[in-house]
Amino acid sequence: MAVETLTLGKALNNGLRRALERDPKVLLMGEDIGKLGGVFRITDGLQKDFGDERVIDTPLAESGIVGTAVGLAIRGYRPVCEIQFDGFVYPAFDQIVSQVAKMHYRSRGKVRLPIVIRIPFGGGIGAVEHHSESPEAYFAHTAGLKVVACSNPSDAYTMIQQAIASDDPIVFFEPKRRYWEKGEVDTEAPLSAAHPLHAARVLRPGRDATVLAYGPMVRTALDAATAVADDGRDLEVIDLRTLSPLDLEPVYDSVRRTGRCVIVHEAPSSGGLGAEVAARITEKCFSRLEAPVLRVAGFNTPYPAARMEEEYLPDLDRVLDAVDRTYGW
Amino acid sequence: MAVETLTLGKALNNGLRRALERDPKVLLMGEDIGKLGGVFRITDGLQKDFGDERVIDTPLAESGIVGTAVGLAIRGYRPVCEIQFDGFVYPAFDQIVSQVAKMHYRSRGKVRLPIVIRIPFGGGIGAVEHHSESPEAYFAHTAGLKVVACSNPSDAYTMIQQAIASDDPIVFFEPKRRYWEKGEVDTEAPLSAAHPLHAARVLRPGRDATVLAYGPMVRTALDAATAVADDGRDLEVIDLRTLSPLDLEPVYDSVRRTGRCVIVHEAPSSGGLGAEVAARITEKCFSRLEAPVLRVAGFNTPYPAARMEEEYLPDLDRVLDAVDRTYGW
Amino acid sequence: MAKGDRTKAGGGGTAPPEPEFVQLLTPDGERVAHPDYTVDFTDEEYRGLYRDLVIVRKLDAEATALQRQGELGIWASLLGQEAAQVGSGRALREQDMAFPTYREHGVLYCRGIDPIMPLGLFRGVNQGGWDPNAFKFNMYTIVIGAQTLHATGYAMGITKDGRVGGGDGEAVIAYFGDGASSQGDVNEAFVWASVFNAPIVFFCQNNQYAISEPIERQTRVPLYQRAAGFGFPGLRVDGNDVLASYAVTRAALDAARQGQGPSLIEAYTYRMGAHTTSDDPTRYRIASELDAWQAKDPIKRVRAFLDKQQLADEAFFAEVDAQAQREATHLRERVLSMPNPHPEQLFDNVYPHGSPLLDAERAEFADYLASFEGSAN
Amino acid sequence: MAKGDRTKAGGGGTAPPEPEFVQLLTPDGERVAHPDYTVDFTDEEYRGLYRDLVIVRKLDAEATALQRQGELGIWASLLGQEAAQVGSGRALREQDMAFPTYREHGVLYCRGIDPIMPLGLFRGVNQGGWDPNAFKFNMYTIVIGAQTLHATGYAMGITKDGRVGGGDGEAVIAYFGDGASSQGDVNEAFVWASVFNAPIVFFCQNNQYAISEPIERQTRVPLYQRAAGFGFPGLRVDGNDVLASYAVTRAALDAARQGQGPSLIEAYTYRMGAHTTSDDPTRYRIASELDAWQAKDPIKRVRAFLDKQQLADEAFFAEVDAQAQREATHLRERVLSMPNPHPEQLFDNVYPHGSPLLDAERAEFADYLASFEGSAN
Ligand SMILES: Cc1ncc(C[n+]2csc(CCOP(=O)(O)OP(=O)(O)O)c2C)c(N)n1
Ligand SMILES: Cc1ncc(C[n+]2csc(CCOP(=O)(O)OP(=O)(O)O)c2C)c(N)n1
Ligand SMILES: [Mg+2]
Ligand SMILES: [Mg+2]
Repeated sequence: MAVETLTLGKALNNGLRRALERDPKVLLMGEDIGKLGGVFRITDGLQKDFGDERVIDTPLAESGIVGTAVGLAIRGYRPVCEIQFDGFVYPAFDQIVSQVAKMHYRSRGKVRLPIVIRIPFGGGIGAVEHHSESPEAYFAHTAGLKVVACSNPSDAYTMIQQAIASDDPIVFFEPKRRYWEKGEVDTEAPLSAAHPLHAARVLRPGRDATVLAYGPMVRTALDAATAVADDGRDLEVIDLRTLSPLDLEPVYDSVRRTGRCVIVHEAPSSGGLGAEVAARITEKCFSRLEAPVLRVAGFNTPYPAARMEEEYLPDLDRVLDAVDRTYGW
Repeated sequence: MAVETLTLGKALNNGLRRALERDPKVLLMGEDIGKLGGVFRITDGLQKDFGDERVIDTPLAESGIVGTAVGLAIRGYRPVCEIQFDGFVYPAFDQIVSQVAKMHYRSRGKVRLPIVIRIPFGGGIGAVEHHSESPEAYFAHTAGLKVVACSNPSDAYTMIQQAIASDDPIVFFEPKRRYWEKGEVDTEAPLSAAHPLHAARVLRPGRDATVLAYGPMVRTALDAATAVADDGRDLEVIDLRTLSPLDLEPVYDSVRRTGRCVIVHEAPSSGGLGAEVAARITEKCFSRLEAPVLRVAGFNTPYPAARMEEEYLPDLDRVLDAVDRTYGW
Repeated sequence: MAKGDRTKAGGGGTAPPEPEFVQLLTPDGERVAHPDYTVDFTDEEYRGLYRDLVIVRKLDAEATALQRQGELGIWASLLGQEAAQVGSGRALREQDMAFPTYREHGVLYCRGIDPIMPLGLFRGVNQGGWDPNAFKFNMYTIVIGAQTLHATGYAMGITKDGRVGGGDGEAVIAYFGDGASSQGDVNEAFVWASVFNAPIVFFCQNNQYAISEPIERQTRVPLYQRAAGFGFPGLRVDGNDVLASYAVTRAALDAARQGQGPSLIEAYTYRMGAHTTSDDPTRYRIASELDAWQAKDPIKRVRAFLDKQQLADEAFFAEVDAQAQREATHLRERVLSMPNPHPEQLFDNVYPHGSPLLDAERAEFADYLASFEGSAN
Repeated sequence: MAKGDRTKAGGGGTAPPEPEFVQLLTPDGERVAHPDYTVDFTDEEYRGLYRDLVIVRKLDAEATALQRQGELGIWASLLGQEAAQVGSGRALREQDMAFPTYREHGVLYCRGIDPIMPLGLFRGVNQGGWDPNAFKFNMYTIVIGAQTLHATGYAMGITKDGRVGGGDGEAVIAYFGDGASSQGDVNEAFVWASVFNAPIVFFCQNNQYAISEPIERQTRVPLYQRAAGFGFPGLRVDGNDVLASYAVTRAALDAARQGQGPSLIEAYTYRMGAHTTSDDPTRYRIASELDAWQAKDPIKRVRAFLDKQQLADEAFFAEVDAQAQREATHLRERVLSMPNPHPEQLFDNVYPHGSPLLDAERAEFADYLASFEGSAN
């Protein structure tokens, strides 16, 4: 065991370093990831150590980044693309949805595209427009992609390595406002022993109600559980981790016990991931539900100006309010 | 009353013609919409009659089509963009999601973009890849856009005119495999008297279970209702028509009566519109539900080769199977 | 306040003059010289090119017929573009990689690939589904322009692998159409190829149309000129001249493999038929235009050349026709016997590592299908 | 088999020579002649340009200071680019329309717009939110390149409105950066502008960097050359020379308004500061580079020119500084007093025609907020 205390950002940096060390076919590509180390410094020092043939500052065009990654993958490379901010993934949407997602299917398994598309996502950092989006539902609705979100340094470190090692094309969401939060990371635990990439995880067992979250909202959900623990309400908190495919067995187990469920995300509720999770839970746990699965989410507006984001974003109070409401049904 | 029997395609053509006549600011833009009249002939004859300054064959690039439409709208025009096939809207995704959807919001109401983006969607025509997609959930999840789907000639005729007359930016889905189906259209009924654009419609009242559909699946749902009527099962069929914002009051009314609900669409189930509709119904009608809302949808695979599409697409049997299952809960 | 005199900026708006192109064989079958390009084929090789041209046209006609008979869902004919495809296709060296659109049946044939390979896509029994690396020929790409970025990325990989420099280096050819030149992706591919000095040849078949839209809807200057502004050379070739198409492509590929970076070739040609079998070109173009291009037919001129040079006799031409007919018949038979996929196959190969949700969906579907067995339904 | 000789295709890979540009005022403040461009300003106008330059730099510095003090969320400084912005901004005629990025504070100022206007965006109290048509100045656009298509569409609308031709015609200027030149959207804008002969000037401020990436990551030839391949003229101007920037922009806009179609101006300049206040340029560029550009400072040379030509005295310079200080202070005061939005405003203006779902959401939210009233929470 070599347990270090790392920020989530640094954990990702270490994970990327490990991946670059492990496999010479791994490449990092993106805007400003070289000397600058990325606007969030997630690739800090990597170009210096692995060279600009492996850590590549690309021209400024996201479709180009992902489109050339497809070609590099066909050639046998394992590109890891950084999208600078969530709101800038859309120019690459066509390449992701029509090419990255479909290539394995249309080639009847003959072409694998082990591409990881890293996207810092979500709000809470006081940014200007287009820098606080939560586009995960678009990708989770796209068959052929896998989608994951990490929520803490330890997961960040292992999940990024697992994603790069996987032959599935993966959209990898990073909770940007948690980049600076610290946690313990065992940097020597073998990857093979890690919690599987596409598996949810119960972070806090509880008896009374189930709270589901992923990415930045996991901390919020845990805080909510702590806040009500003293009042004698015992919340179970599950980090979904894999958004596509969903891993809901642990969720069903939980909801069958608690009968109450709240799902939290920053993306607008309509058509968000919470809808899918709620629909599935309702189908599988219908007779056990004491109340409908409630969603705490961003409102159905564009992401607002920074000085309104505190109200826009789900917080501890809104989570607790929803939990309360599941009791009043 | 001037009731004509028209195909859905011709009804759209007439509707577009009316819109061009009514307002000189209306422009049609797209690939091959001029002399060819569009690959589905929806714009047949319109360039001839309104000139190539109003019915514009554009260069081959969807981002360019939508992006220049934004500028034309700022200048005071009302562009109607044709995307040739569903699978080719993705290059325009950034312009749609980051510009078209957000401009009114970020300008605090000072910029209106009365843009209609027409998309022939769905499968069932034996096409090659990228020509049978159902991307509506991507747009319905995008705050700032409105999304509608027509299902029959009469609606097609009025809804396209309502959409063009509206100052909201609207993604307008056309069920391509129904283009050739005929129905009665009252071409002289005043638009102001028409069913509102953003309102669902009960197409067939029934007592036993509620079936929801939109676009191409409406016919399938109606066929299912007819098929079981003889067996004494009385299905209520509702055409959602507006996918964002959803108009679910008539649905809640229905489900509160029937206690059973099935929603049908071609798009993959995961993160599809059915998830949102199911989640909302469950929240509003929880105590009245005899069974969870069930979804009949495309499978969570890329759209398959044509010779498997019959199995991929929801059909009458799969709808009835789901209705049956709501009885067995 | 002030006056600005302006001679360099502004201007434009005037129609471009009919541009020059590289030509080595006139429509009448005259061999002409070009200062920069030549070919030096053996008699056998000249006859081989003729054979290629005739066969790819014949196979194409067969596919069109199969579509008309309902055996294919759609077909994108190469009629008129045989020389551009055979010329460029034969110019590829074995180690080179091609990224086609949906129309490069002639290139595919010249790569030595069985022409049945792409027909599953057009019949609707699969979506292509071959291994690009096994054939050094990527799957057909339908989304306009997308493959040019893939090709560029692949070419960047060649450089990373140290496989440029010297005559045995590798190079890539990316096919696209005149319409595609307007897509953002194609222009981004130009940026990347230039910045990374990628060993790639962008081969644009300007067949004058993007479905119904004439080239004037995409550009007001010749397309090959696009390259210079991205920092690499471009040239125009007579795309109906198989010799010139060969010569310029070979030279460009060799330059690329030797580390000289990307280039753009605009093959000036004409789509003699419909865009696809779903299209009706009579709605948007006049017969006389077609007639004018008939006179520049890519096969006729090679036959005239072989005749004049006495490189082939009637027996040869008859033998080629017979071979083409045989291959077409063979193709037809195999198309007709292509098995339909089993419905459950629709769940195959969504993910390399699978998905438990999808496995469950497949199992449910199998149960559902089984529930009909024995029933009249 | 055959040999292909190749002189035109291929090549490339060599670094471009330092390109020529249009210059009318040297870094030392010498007025130089150019065969195609000149300006003919009154003394008052020359002083006016100096005043603009000083004020926009001062306001910019004030905004940077405001950000450092936590009063703005972020700031994108124009430091170093004053001449390109004031020159092009003053070249606009009243009827012209500008589409900026997020950095065109100087252009905005020259349009006569109150510099407070964009500060709500940077403070985070709104997202811009002005009426582009009222100010003939579009909202700032952050998504790189997107506005070039909007500008082109707007310019197409000018043509449709019959507002080209003659001196009172309208024209559009679209601003973008060197990095943006790689985006598909920008190249598609070039295609559209060319095909529709739109009255637009593409004004690229090549400030040598896209955040940390030097221009070599975007192109290996000068950016102005991009235009020719799309069928319209391009030229490079000394972007640190306000006179030349004015002259070439005025000429290009006038050509556009008269129906001569689009053109591209590359203003060769330098971002003297950080990309934004969030950036740390010491990670990716060396001090000596900055020093070299300091010598080409856009303001110093105008001051030297005014001095040499005795167009202004110390009193004038002091008065300008005082005005700049006053405007900066005034700006600061108003930034500090910008009201925060009410939380419920986040539901405003999602749709012109509203949405019942959103109304319900807003009402629920209001109830929710009300539920805290009086509570300690
Ligand atoms: C992104 C995208 N938009 C639209 C289409 C529909 N489409 C298919 S082929 C075609 C025209 C292509 O023209 P060109 O690039 O000249 O190639 P050609 O077919 O003439 O060989 C169009 C518009 C598509 N396949 N992809
Ligand atoms: C589509 C998109 N991708 C990435 C970004 C992040 N970003 C903001 S500014 C910038 C660099 C822009 O460089 P350039 O075009 O040269 O303009 P400059 O900032 O130098 O004025 C980047 C990458 C963005 N805003 N939009
Ligand atoms: Mg073409
Ligand atoms: Mg720049």
